[in-house]
Amino acid sequence: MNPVNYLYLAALLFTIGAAGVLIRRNAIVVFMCVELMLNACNLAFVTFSRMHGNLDGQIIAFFTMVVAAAEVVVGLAIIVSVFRARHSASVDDASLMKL
Amino acid sequence: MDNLIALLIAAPLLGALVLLLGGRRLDKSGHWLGTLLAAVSFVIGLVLFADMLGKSADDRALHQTLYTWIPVEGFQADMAFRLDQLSMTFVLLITGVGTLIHVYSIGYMEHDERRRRFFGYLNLFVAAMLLLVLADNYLLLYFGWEGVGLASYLLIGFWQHKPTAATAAKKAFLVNRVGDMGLSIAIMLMFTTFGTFAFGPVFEASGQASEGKLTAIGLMLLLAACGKSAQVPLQSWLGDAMEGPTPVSALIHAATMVTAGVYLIVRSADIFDAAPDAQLVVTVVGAVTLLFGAIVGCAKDDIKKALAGSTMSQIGYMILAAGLGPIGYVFAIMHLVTHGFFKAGLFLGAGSVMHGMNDEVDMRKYGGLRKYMPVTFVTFGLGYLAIIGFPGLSGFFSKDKIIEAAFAKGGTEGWILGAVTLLGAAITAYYMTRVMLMTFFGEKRWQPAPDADQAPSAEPAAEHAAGAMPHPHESPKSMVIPMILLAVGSVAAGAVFEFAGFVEWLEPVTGFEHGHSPVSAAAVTAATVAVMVIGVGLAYLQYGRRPVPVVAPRGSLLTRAARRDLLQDDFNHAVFVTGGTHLTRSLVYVDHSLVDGVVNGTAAAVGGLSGRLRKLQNGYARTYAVSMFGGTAVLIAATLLMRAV
Amino acid sequence: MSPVVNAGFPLLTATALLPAAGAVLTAAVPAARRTAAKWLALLVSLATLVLAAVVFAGFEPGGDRYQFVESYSWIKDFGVRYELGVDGIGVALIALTALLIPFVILAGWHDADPLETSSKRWRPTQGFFALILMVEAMVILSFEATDVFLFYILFEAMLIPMYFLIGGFGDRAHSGSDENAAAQRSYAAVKFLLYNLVGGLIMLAAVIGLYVVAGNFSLTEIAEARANGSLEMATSTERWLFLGFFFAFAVKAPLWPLHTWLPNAMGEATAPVAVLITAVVDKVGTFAMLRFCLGLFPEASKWATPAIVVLALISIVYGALVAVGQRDIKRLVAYASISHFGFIILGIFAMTSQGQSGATLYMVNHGISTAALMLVAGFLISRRGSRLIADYGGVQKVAPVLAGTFLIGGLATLSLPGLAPFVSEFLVLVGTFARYPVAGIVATTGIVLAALYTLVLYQRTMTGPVKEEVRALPDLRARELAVVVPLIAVLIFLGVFPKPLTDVVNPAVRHTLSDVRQKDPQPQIQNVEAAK
Amino acid sequence: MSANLAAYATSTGEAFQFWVLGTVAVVGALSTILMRKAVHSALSLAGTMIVLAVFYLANGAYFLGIVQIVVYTGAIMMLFLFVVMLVGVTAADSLKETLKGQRWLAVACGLGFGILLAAGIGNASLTEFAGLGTANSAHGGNVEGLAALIFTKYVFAFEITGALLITAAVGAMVLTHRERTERARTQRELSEQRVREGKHVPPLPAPGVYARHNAVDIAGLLPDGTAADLTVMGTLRKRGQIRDVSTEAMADLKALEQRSEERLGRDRDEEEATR
Repeated sequence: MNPVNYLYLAALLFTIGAAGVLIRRNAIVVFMCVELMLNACNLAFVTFSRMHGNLDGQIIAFFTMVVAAAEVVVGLAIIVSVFRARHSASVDDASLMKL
Repeated sequence: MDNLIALLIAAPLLGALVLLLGGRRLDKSGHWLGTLLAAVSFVIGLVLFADMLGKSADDRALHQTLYTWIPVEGFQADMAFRLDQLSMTFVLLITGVGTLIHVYSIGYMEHDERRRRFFGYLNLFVAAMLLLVLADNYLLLYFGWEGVGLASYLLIGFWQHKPTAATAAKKAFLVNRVGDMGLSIAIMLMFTTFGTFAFGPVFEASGQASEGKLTAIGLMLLLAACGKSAQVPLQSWLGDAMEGPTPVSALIHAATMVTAGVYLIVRSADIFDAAPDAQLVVTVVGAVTLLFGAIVGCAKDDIKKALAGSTMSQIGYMILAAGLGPIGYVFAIMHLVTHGFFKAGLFLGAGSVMHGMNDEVDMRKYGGLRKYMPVTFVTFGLGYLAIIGFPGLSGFFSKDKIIEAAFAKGGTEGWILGAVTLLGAAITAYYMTRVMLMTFFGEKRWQPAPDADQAPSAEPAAEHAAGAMPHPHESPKSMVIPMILLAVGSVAAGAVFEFAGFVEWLEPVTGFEHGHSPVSAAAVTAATVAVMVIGVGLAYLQYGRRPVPVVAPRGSLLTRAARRDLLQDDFNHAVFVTGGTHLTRSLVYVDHSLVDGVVNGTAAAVGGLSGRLRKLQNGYARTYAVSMFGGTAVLIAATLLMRAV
Repeated sequence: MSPVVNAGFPLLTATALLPAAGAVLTAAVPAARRTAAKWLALLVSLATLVLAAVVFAGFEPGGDRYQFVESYSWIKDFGVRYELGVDGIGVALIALTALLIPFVILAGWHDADPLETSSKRWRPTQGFFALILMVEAMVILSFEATDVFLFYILFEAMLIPMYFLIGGFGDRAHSGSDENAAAQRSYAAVKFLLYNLVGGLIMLAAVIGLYVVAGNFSLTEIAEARANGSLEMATSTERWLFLGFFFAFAVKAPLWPLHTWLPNAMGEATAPVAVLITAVVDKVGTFAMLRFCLGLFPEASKWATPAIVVLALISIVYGALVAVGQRDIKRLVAYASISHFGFIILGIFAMTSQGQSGATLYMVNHGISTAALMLVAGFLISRRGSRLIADYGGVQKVAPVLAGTFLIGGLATLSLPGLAPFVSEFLVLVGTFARYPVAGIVATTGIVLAALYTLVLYQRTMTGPVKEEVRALPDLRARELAVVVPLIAVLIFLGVFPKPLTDVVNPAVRHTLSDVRQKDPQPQIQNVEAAK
Repeated sequence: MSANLAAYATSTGEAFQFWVLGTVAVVGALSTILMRKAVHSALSLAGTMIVLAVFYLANGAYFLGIVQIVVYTGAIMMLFLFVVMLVGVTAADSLKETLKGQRWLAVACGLGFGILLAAGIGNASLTEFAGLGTANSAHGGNVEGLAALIFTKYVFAFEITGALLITAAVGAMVLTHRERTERARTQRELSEQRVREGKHVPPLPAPGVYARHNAVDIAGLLPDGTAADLTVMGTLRKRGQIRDVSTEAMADLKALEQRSEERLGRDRDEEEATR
C-alpha cells in the first residue's frame, strides 16, 4: 500500500468535517467538526513529514494541536456564555448581524 | 466744442440719477430739477448748433471719443460720439420737444405722488435718446436703442397698479426686443463682414461688400426699425402703449422714440443705397404700415388710440421715404421733424382735453368742447391742419415732398407708391377731421366720470369723485404754454425748412438727388390738396352733419376689424401667446418627467438591484461559511487548472 | 516661459488659506456667541476680498501666462504637486468669488438663526457661516490649482460643504408641512451630491488615464508638451479623456440635459446658498472647461465642438422656455441660469477670442447679476414666506425700493446694455456668429426669451393691484440695501467700463486659443482698418 | 521499524491496519456529523481521534501519537463533554435543515472540494517516500528530534504559542466567569417579591407525584392529571429534559380504581351471599 492513502483519508475527513460545519446547527457539534478538520490536516502533515523525511511536518502538526487547544478553550467558553445569555446553542440563533 | 457732446447726454443722465436715487426729499423740487436739466441739454444743443452753422457745410461733423468701451481682440467698441447735421437735427428735436413736455408734465402730473420718479424716467429717456442719435458706432447706438426701450417700458407701465398698463409695457418691450434681435444680428454681420461696426469705416467699406451681405444687413436693420417704429409686422405694441401718461405718448410714442427707426435707416444710407432689394422691402413696409395705421386710426373712438394709429401711418410715410434712397432721406427726416411738432402738439391737446374731461378718452363722449377750452381747441386745430397737409402748414411741405419722391421712384413701383401715399393722405385727412369734429364740434355728449379703476386710462387727475359730471376747463399755464409753442412749430416748421434750405443742411450726411417724377410737382401738389379736401369732406358728411351716436354703431366688417387693430392682436395672441404657453407647459412637463425621469429611473433601478443583493446577506453564519467554502474550492480548482495548463 | 517659482510671499495660498482658517475659527465660536460668529465670518470674507484685490492688482496682463506661481512636491511617487498659479481668467474668477462671498454672508445673516422651537444650544448658525467660508476657500484654490490632481480633489471636496449647506439649511419659506419640506430638501441635496459625484468619478477615471498617458499631473507641463507636440496622444485616447473631463464639468456647469439637479438645489436652498451654487461653485465647471478641456485636449475639443455647440444652444432656448413656465421664483431663476450657462459654454467652444473673452466676462457678470436678482428675490420671499409667483402682486406699490432693485437685477439678467451682462452676452454672440453664423442667430433668440421670463416675473410679482397678503411688506432694510446696492453699482460700472476685466482676460484667452491652435475668422473685407 | 518506514510501499500489516482503522475513522467522522445528540457526536469524534493517534504512530510520529491521545482525546474531548453536559446532554437537535438549499449547497461544495483535493493529491505524483528513519535517529529518537527543532528552529513560535495558551486560558475564565454584582436575595425578599408580583404567591410546588416518582425531572400532576412544568427546576425545563409521566400515571390511576372497584364489588357479593 502506498502511504499516500493517508493523504486521501485526510482529505476525506477534512471534507466530512467541513460538511458538518455547514450542516449542523448546534454550535458544539460545529466545533467538533472544526476539530475534525484540524485533525485531518494534522494527519496530512504527519504524512508529509514521513514523505520528506524531516520532522518539520510533525512540528507544524504539534503547533496545530496547541493552537487547536487554545481555540477550543476560548470557543467553548464563548458557546457557554452565549448559551447562558440566549438559552440556545444554535448557530442560526446568533444571526443578529443581519440588517 | 467736441467735449460738449458728452455734456448733452450727461445733463439729463445726471437728472435721472439724482431723481431716481434722491428719495422722497426731492418730491417737492424734483420736477423742476428734471425740467431744468432737460433745458440745459437743449441750450447746449443750441450752442453747438450755432457753432455748427458757423462752419462750412462739409466739416460740420464733430467727433468725441471718451474711452474704449469694449476692447477685445479685433472687437473694438468705443464710447465715441458723432455730431453731424443729422444728429444735430435730432438733438434739437429731442431736447426741444423734450423740454416742452417736461414743462407740460409739471402741470399734468401735479396730482401724482410719484411725479419725481416720472421726471426721472423722462430724463432717462432723453439721455438714452441722445445717446442713440449721437453714437458713433452701431453698438453704442444699440445701447441707446435699448435704453429708450427701457425708458418707454418704465413710462408705459408708469401706473403699474393697472394690469393693462403693466401688460402694455411688457408687450412693448418684448416686441421691441424682437426688433433688437435684428439690430444685434446686423451688428454681427457687419463685424464679420467689415471687422468693425463704427459708422465711418463701415460706410467707407460698404461699397466693397457683396450685395447679398448688404441686403442681409439692410433687412436686419429694417427689422430693428420695424420694432422701434411700430411698422408692420411689429406694430402691435404702439396702440397699447397709449396706456402710458399722455406726455409720454406725446414725447416717446409720437415725437421721438418711434422715429428712431427712420433715423437708423437714414443713418445707414450707404448700406441701403448699395442694397436695392432691401430698399424695396423698406418702401413696401412703409407703404403697408401707412395704410394700416390710417385705417386703424379711422375706427378708433379712443382719442389717443386714434392718434396712435395716425402716428403709425405718418411714420410709414417716413420709412417709405427713407426707402426711396437719396431722393427721400431728406424728406423723411423733414417729415419726421414736422411730425414731431404737430403730433406732439396733438397729443398734448388730447391730454389737455382728457384733463378737463375727468380722463375720459372716448371721443363719443366729448363734443362741443371748443367753447370750453379755446386754447386747446386752437392749438389742436393748428396741429390738425398741419397733419392733414393744409397748404402752407408744416405737414403740407413735408408730406407733399414725400409723395413727389414716391412718384419719382419711377416705374410701376413709383406709380403704386405714389398712389398709396395719396390714398394715405386722403385717409389722414378723413380720420383727423373725424377726431376734430367728434371732440370739439357738435353737441355735448358728456357722461358722468366712471370710477378711476374701470377708467380706460386712470390718468392722475382720476381722484375726481366718481360719477361727477365733467365740467371742462382750460388747463393750467404749464400745460398750455407748451401746446402753444408746439402749435407755432407745427405751423411754421415746414415753411422754415422749405426756404431755409433743410435739404442743403442735411445733404452732406445723407446725400440728396432730385427725383425725376413722371408727373410734375405742381400736379402732385394739386392732387394732394384735392385728396385732402375729399377726405375732409367725407368726414364732415359723416360726423359733422349727422349727430355722433354715443354708443359706437356696429359698423361694417372693416370697421370692426379696424377697431380690433385689424385683428393683429388676435393673430399674435393665437399664434405666439397661446402657442408659446402650450410650448412652455409641455417643456416643463418634459423636463420633469422625461429628462429628470431618466435620471430618477436610473437611481430607482440601482436601488432595486442593491436591494436584491442585500437579500444574500441573511446574517446566518452557515450561509457565509458555505460561500467561503465554495470560494476555497473554486480557488483550489483555479490553482489546479493553472498547474494543468 | 519660466515663471518665478515660490518667490516671496505665497499670495495665492494665503488667499485660499485665510477663509479656510476663518471657517475653522467660526465653527469654534461657542454656541451662545452667535452674532460674534457672523461678524467673524464677515470680516474674514472681507479680508479675503482685500487679498483677492491685491492679487488682481498685482497681476500683470503683459506678463507670464501663470503668475504668483507656487510649486511644492506633494506626492512624489505620482508626481503630484501642490502647484498654484493664476492666469487672467483665474484672477477674474477669484475676484468674483471674493467679491460675492461677503454679500452672501450678509444676505444670509438670519438664515441660520435658531427657530423659536429649537433648543438654546443651537450650533448650526456657526456651521452655516463656516461652511460658506469653507466653500470659498475651496473654490478659490480650485481656480488657482494648476495641478490636475490637486484640482480634482478640490473639485470633489467642495461638494461636501455644499451638500450640508443645501440639505442642512433649507429655505424656510416653503409650501406644505415641515416634514415635507425637509424631505424635499434632502432630496435636492442628495440629488446634487450624486449628480456631481458621478461626474467627478468619471473625471477621476480620466485623471488617472491622463496620468498613465502623460506621466505627471502638471497642467502647465502637459499643456506645453501638447502644444509643442512632444506629448502625442492617440486620437481615441484623447477623445475619451476629454469626454471624461467634460462630462464632470458639464454636470457642474450645468449643461442640458444634465441640468435637473440645479432647479431642485436652488429651489430648496436658501437664497444665499442658491447664489453660492450658481454664481460661484458652478463657475468652476465652466472655468475648468476653458482651462483643462481646451488646454489638455485641444484636438478632442475641436472634434467635440459641434455637438457641444448644439447642446449649448438647446440649453439656452430650453432653459429660457422652461423658465417662462415656472411657478416658483427661485426655480425660475435657476432655469434662467441654465440658459445663461448655455451662453457661457457656447462662447467657450466658439473658439474665438470674442467668444472666450465674452464667456469669461459672462462668468463674472452672470455671477453678480444672478446674485443681485436672487438675493433680492430671497428678501422678498423671506418677507412673504412663499416662493410661488402667484402669491405676489403689486409689491412695487408697497416696497418700491425692493421692486426697483429687483427690476435692475432682472434687467441685468436680460442683459440690458449699460449693465455688465450685456457686454459679455454680446461678445459671446459675436464670437459665435463669427464662426457659426446659424448658431449665433439661434442664440440671439435667447435675448427675446430672457426678456420674456424676466418681465413676466416682474409683472406678476411687482405690478398690478396690491394683494392683501403683501400689503404689509416692509421695504428693504439697511442690511439688505448694503447687500444689493454695491452689487448693482458693480453691475453698472462693469456695464459701461469693462476694460479692467478685459485687459486681464484678453491675454489669457490669447494663450488658450494658441493652445487649441485656433485663429479668429477674419472679416471678408480687410482694408477697413486702413479706412478707419 | 525504520526500515519499513523508509519503504515506498508499506508493510501489509500497516496496510491492513490502515484499511480497517481508516474505515473506523471515516465512520466515526460521519457519525460525528450525523448523530442527533451532541454526546454521541463527541464520542464518535473521540473514536476518530484515537484512530488518528494510531495512524500517527504508524507514520513514525510517536510523540504526536501520544500527545494526540493525551491532549485531544484526553483533554479537549473531555472539555467538550463537560460543555455538552452544561448545555444539555440529552437535548437532541433536529437535523431538519432550516436554511433553504443549505444542505444541498454544503453537500455539493463538500463533494467538489473533496474531489478537488483528491485530484490535487492524485496528480502530485507522490511516489517517493523518504521515510523518517534517518530523521528520527538523527538525535537518537523522535522526541529528541522534535525537541531539537522546537527549541532551536521553532523556539519563537513555541514561545508565542505558550503565550497564546495563557491568553486563551485567561480569556476563557473572563468569558465564563460571572461577577455577582448584587448580594444574593434572601428567602424573605424572594417571597416578598413573589407577593408583590402577585403570581406564584406560594413557593413553587415540589416535583414528583404520588410518591412514586421523586425524580427531579418529572413534573408534578395537577388534579386533572396534566403535568405542571413549574414543578421542575429551570435548567431541566430549558434543556427540555422533563420526563412526562402524566399519561402512564393516569393509566395507573385508572387501573387502581378498576381493581378497587372489583374488590368492593366482590365484597358486596359476599354480603349478599351471607344474607
